[in-house]
Amino acid sequence: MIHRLFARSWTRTLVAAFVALVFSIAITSIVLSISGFNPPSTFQAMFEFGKEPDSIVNTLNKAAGYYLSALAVAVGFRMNLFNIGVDGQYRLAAMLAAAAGGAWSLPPVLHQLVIIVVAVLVGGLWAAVPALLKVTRGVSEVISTIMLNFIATGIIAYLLNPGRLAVQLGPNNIGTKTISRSGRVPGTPFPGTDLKLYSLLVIAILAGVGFWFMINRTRFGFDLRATGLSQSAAVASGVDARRMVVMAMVISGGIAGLIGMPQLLGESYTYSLNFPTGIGLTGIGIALLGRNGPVGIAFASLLWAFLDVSSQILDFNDIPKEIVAITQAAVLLSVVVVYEVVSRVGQRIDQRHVAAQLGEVAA
Amino acid sequence: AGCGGKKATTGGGGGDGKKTLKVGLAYDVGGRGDKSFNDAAYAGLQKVQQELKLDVKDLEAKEGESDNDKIQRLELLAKSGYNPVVAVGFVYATALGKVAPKYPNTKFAIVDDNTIQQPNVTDLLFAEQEGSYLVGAAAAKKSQTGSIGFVGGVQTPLIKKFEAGYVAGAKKINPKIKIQIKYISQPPDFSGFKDPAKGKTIAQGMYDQGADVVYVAAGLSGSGSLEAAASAKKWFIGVDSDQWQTASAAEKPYVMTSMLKRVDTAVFNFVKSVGDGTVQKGDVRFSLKNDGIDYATSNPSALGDMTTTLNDLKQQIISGKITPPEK
Amino acid sequence: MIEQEIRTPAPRTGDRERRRTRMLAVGGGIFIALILLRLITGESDITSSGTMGATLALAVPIGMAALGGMWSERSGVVNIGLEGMMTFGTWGAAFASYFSGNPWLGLLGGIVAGAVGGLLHAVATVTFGVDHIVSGVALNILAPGVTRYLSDLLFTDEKGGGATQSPPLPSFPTWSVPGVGKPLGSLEKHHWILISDLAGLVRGVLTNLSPITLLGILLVPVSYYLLWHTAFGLRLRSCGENPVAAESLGVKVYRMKYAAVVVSGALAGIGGVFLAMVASSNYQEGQVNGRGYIGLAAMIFGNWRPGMVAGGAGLFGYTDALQLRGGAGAVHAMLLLIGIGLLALAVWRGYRRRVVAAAVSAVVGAGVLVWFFLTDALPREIVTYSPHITTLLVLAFAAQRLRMPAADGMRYRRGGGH
Amino acid sequence: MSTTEPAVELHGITKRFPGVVANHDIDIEVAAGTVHAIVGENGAGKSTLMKILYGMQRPDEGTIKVAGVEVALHSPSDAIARGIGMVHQHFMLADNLSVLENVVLGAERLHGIGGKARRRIEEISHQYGLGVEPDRLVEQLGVGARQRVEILKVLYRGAKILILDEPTAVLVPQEVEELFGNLRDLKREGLTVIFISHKLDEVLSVADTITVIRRGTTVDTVRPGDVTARQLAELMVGSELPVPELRESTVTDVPVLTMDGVTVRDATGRAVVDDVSLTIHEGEILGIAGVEGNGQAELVEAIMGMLPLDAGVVRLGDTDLTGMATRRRREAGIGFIPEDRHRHGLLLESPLWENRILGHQTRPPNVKGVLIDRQGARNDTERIVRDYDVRTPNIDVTAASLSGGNQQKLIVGREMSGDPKLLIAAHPTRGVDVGAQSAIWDHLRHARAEGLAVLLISADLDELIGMSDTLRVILRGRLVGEADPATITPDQLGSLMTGAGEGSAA
Ligand SMILES: Nc1ncnc2c1ncn2[C@@H]1O[C@H](COP(=O)(O)OP(=O)(O)OP(=O)(O)O)[C@@H](O)[C@H]1O
Ligand SMILES: Nc1ncnc2c1ncn2[C@@H]1O[C@H](COP(=O)(O)OP(=O)(O)OP(=O)(O)O)[C@@H](O)[C@H]1O
Ligand SMILES: [Mg+2]
Ligand SMILES: [Mg+2]
Repeated sequence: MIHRLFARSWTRTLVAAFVALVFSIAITSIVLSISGFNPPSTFQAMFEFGKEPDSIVNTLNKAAGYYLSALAVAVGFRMNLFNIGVDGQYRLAAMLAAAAGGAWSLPPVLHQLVIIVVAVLVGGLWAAVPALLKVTRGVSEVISTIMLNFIATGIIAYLLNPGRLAVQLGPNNIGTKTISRSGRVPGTPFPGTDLKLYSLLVIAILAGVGFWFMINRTRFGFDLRATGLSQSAAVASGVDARRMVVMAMVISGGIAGLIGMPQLLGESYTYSLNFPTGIGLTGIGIALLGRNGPVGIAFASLLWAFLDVSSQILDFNDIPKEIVAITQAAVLLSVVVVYEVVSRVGQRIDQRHVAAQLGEVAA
Repeated sequence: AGCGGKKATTGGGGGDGKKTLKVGLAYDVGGRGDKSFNDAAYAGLQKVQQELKLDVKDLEAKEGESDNDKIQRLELLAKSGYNPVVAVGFVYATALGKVAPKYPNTKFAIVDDNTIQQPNVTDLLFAEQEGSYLVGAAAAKKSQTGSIGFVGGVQTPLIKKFEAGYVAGAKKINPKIKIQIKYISQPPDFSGFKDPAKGKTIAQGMYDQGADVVYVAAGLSGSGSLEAAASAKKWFIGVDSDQWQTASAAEKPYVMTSMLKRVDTAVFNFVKSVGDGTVQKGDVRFSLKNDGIDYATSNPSALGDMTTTLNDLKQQIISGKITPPEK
Repeated sequence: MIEQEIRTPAPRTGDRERRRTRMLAVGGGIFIALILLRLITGESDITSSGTMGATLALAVPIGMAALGGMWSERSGVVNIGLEGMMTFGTWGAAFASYFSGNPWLGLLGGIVAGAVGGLLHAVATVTFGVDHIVSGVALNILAPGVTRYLSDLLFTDEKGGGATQSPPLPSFPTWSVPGVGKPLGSLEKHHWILISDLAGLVRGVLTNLSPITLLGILLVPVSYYLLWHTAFGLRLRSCGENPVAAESLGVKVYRMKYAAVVVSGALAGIGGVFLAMVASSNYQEGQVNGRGYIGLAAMIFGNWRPGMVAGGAGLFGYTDALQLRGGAGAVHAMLLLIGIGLLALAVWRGYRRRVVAAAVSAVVGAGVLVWFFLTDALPREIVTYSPHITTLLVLAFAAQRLRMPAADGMRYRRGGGH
Repeated sequence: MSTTEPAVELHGITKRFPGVVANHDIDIEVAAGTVHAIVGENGAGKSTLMKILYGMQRPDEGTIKVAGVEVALHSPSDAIARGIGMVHQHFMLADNLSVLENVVLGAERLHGIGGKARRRIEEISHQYGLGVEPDRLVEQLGVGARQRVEILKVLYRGAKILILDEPTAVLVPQEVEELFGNLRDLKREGLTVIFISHKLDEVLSVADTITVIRRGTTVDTVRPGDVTARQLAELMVGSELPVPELRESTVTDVPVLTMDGVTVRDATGRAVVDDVSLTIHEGEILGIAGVEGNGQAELVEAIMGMLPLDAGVVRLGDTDLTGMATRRRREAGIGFIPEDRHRHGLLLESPLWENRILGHQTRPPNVKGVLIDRQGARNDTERIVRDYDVRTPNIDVTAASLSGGNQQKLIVGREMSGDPKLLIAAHPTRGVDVGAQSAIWDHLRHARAEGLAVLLISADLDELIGMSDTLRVILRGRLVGEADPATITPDQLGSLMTGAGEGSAA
């Protein structure tokens, strides 16, 4: 019975996620009570606020960016490549795509397409730098992507200057030329609020499906997973490790390029000093929380976004909203701990099951 | 566009409005404690609380957040009956543009921006270049080495305005003066406003290379620069609020002056005007003319007889004879 | 942590003597190159005592993180959570020193707070077998949350404090080696070749030292001694090389890993103390600002060995000092050095018959030189990140002879060997 | 310690692993000052038992007495404290540490980690003729030297009871002789040796007493004089042993694999494969004999395209493989049974049917175009499981849950399904039980009859001699000799392998 329940990896994930959630709520409650706040009413306030239409829209919109970011990270993780550079990749991509979209006026559809393609290309190319450094010079991608995040900031700052790619947007704000109406993607209305859902949420969904399909159904995905599961076995099976590193990084960077698109085409229409930052780093945590799978990441990014959004009410109630960061870290850590335990138990059950079926228990 | 508030005590008559006034304020990244304009805004809010005896609520921003987060924050305040609501920083422009029309009875103010054209939005703008011009002149006058410095926190248009005014003021006094200019970080990396270690290193470098006065427009990083000044026994010029007041006893002698950007005054006056019913929509400019911008004279021994020159320049700016550049 | 898939047969490890002379030679060579550069370009800040002092100040926190990373990884635990541990360190230093009024208790507080971060990492990775990177990332999320939460509770009501910062903290006394400052200072002013440069170096390193700087410097040889010349160190390193073998010889692998990771956290904590109390005068949210990650880079750069790790931190600190102090001019001057260096590398590679590598170096080197001669200064925006660019370039062009501990990042279960 | 007490007594030891009872009610008495051999086939539970005695694993049931005193061993330290030392089946050495460091690790209290320890090591090394240099890095040592370091480690701790778990598996006969010399010395010094092996002639020559373990339990304890190797083997297996042999020759003169002047260098420029030329024909099995670490692994990787050639040409039939990627080579018709199935042959955490795809990611029935053909792969996995007798409940279990022998059969089945022209079989029956062993030999013979060319690498000299049409000897990367499998004995081959008689020996 139990082995049947544990046979499927998603049941294991589910059990792990549930236990972890309970655990992190417990931790959060303890911290709250120690500091003199009432946990149930705090959670209730967050929940009440979180289920208002405004918050739902904001949560979904935010989750789209988180989701893409985590997917980008997960592509690398699936083959033990650690792309910390998603942050720089998406910012550079969004900036150049915004500049291109603002500079060129094109007919609708083509305009949007061009912007997105530019973003994907820039993200991919910027990610190719650490990939090439790794395969030709053996530079650890952990270091190179950290450094390239900083360097990307420098490049963006250089280009984002009036006279280069930027225009003055207000007395104190600069940004790329605003993308004209033909390049925008109007938001989708949501009942009960003026906030609009980014229509490009669909990109995130497509990317998720594409990711799933690529990983599970294509030869390339098989090679990628094989490399992640056992580098040595993959190489012996004919996988070209260098090529895989480059491909995976470029794909990861390409997806990273998409991160800014829902926001850019659906809301801000310009890359200004006010463009959201840091999504690439959040994506690492979310990818890990979602166990690098498209479905897990979806739940993880929704949870993360929900916590982010609903934490606003805490500030309003004079509770430090950083309690949410504690919850997030606790979820992340406990999910992995619990999953570790669950899968070890699962593996043991599997082995016992195999032995039992073969009648070899008395070895 | 429903007003949606549950306990919306929006507006009300002008006369007895005072009693129902609850003041909301949303900070820019950095929030309370940045020793810069968020703190100044907070000071204004405290004054509101003490002198006008009003309820206040201040909410913090998160680094890297999106416009939707800001929209929600402003709405949260407006919806819960806070009126007026002050948004600190131009980063709120887009968000305010969406929220203000939904709450026509709520008075909003935004600091450092004037792109939102709404009847219920007041733009609190500052002529930082004017004050910077004056402290630039002061620096050039004070300098014996003919070399001074400018440390910016993050290279944004706002901070470049400080730089431009400072440079122009210094050149006015001494056209051949050497000015070292350095920013700590580049946008969108705003860590330059809170990296005292780097603020210190940069200022030290400037002093080492001959500068004897350094103007630091770098938020919290300035505290590091001030330390460098004190240990090099050279001059330091603060920004936004009077940094002589907050400096430690050992550092006070080296704070020559500060360029004052009275966000506190602006916030206080705005709230007061809402209470009085005299609120003004559109641009409210704070400059030398209306004491919204000034330079500090809390260290008179450092300024010495310089004040005459400075006051003279100040008059020329007020009268329009001199127009310090913005970039 | 990530298996090296590009097959390069293991390098032969030279003996200690050779390594030491090589390090000295490289150090000396770089110093002479810098002097030449100063002469050619006239940028006197290149070897000034101020630059050297700033280098030290910038390198110490990075170096502490890097040293911490080295301790942890030598025991086989990858520590990407250094950033978070440093953050704990800054806060711990502020908390303890502010409420006690004693800077030394601040040091203790930072060490303890960092060590607690390390302990968390150890519990997750060693006891629960969580992937090291996951745990590190979680710590990096946790730390800013916890510190801000605590600051909100503890610092907001204090004068000058708030959710994002502590009130001003008591400071450490600073020391100078007596009788060094003045004479060297005057020597330095003459800009005499070598003499003034050496004077700058020595004066920068010996004057206005905070005890934390001294402690940081001291911890490099101490780490070396502990890890390479004591039984404890041998046991610790054996856990990073082959924990199964270590266990089979009665080494308490879990205990050693715990010790290493906690020490790692404590070291990162010292880096935090330095940031909060020496480099500035209060705790500040976001003060660590990526230094933990850069420390990690310095550690890899330093090949997991203390001398080289310190060198990596020093290189980063130096370029950062140069760009912060000298700005565009001094960094522009560095282009000359980089260009010439690359050309030299090209010649050497050509001599070793590695044609492609030689060509790449030559082309890049020539490009850099052209850039140098065609411009007067570099864009400010780019100059800000010259330490990062330098790190990347050095890693890309220096020969790759890095060797991480063999079992680094491996999940190890007690009794897991077969 | 009275000499009449047995050095070690194990009573009723039972140890269960999930799904497996590794030891079941084991009873053994080891007399002091003797060499006591424990034999049993792969997976019989020998190593588990020894790990229990060494404190690395806790028994579920049973008692352990050392020198007549009942003990509870919680960790190796406890065992070490009681004078027990163990040389493990797989080397327990840290490559990046020096010999000295490896030896003193955990026993620093004895003589520190410096000069005193070095002198002590040199002393022991001299006393037992081990020839160990304390300051070398372990990674620079060959297998024989590593083995001696392992023994030195145990002696350094002053162990009175020595456990050697399959110490001879990686040694050539001459090295085995040396080792036995060492063991006799040890015995003379009053030490007790527990010696595990399944090379029965060795056991008979060195042991005073032999205990046979089968399927986790003790079946008999005998004296070497009372049994023959054959009887011992049948005790061990419970049935007759398979014999590796080929019948009539099927060798044709159609060359399949041709290597010409192949040289591979490591980063330091040393030639690890040095000017190797050989040809394998259709229907021919060419065996490569050599002490481990003499370039066999690199030779294989060179053929597979996993290592770049420094010089030379590799051809498959008329196709020039030089410079071709591994995948293309596999597609051209090379099958590969790797030496280390866990590292190079399987995705342990993946189900069997995904393991079927590994190495054949570009060929039907596993793929359609760029997509994975799950159904095709599954069906073909079912076929392999059936044809190759892979014992598994279904094809959705992970490869890790199969026993080693079954994992190996899956690999053999998979590599045969690609219709290879050339099969590289590196230690195809290492760590595999007798049933699986004979099945794998059968498959090789069968494929050979159908024209397959095989490159066979093995440390098991009987297998090598019995299964090869042609034998070549590799030493320090060079092919140094050729032998006729029909006439050569393992001893002669062994001396060729150590370079004792360079040149051809007929
Ligand atoms: N740690 C473990 N967890 C689960 N099963 C194990 C473990 N160690 C050994 N086994 C199983 O216990 C059985 C006995 O293994 P053991 O290693 O003792 O055999 P052995 O006699 O030493 O074989 P060999 O000759 O291959 O060394 C095998 O079936 C093996 O799969
Ligand atoms: N540490 C371990 N944890 C879990 N399972 C193990 C462990 N060690 C061995 N096993 C199990 O033992 C089996 C094979 O392991 P191993 O490589 O040791 O071969 P073996 O036990 O000697 O078997 P064989 O002799 O048949 O190859 C696998 O099924 C594996 O699941
Ligand atoms: Mg085994
Ligand atoms: Mg065994």
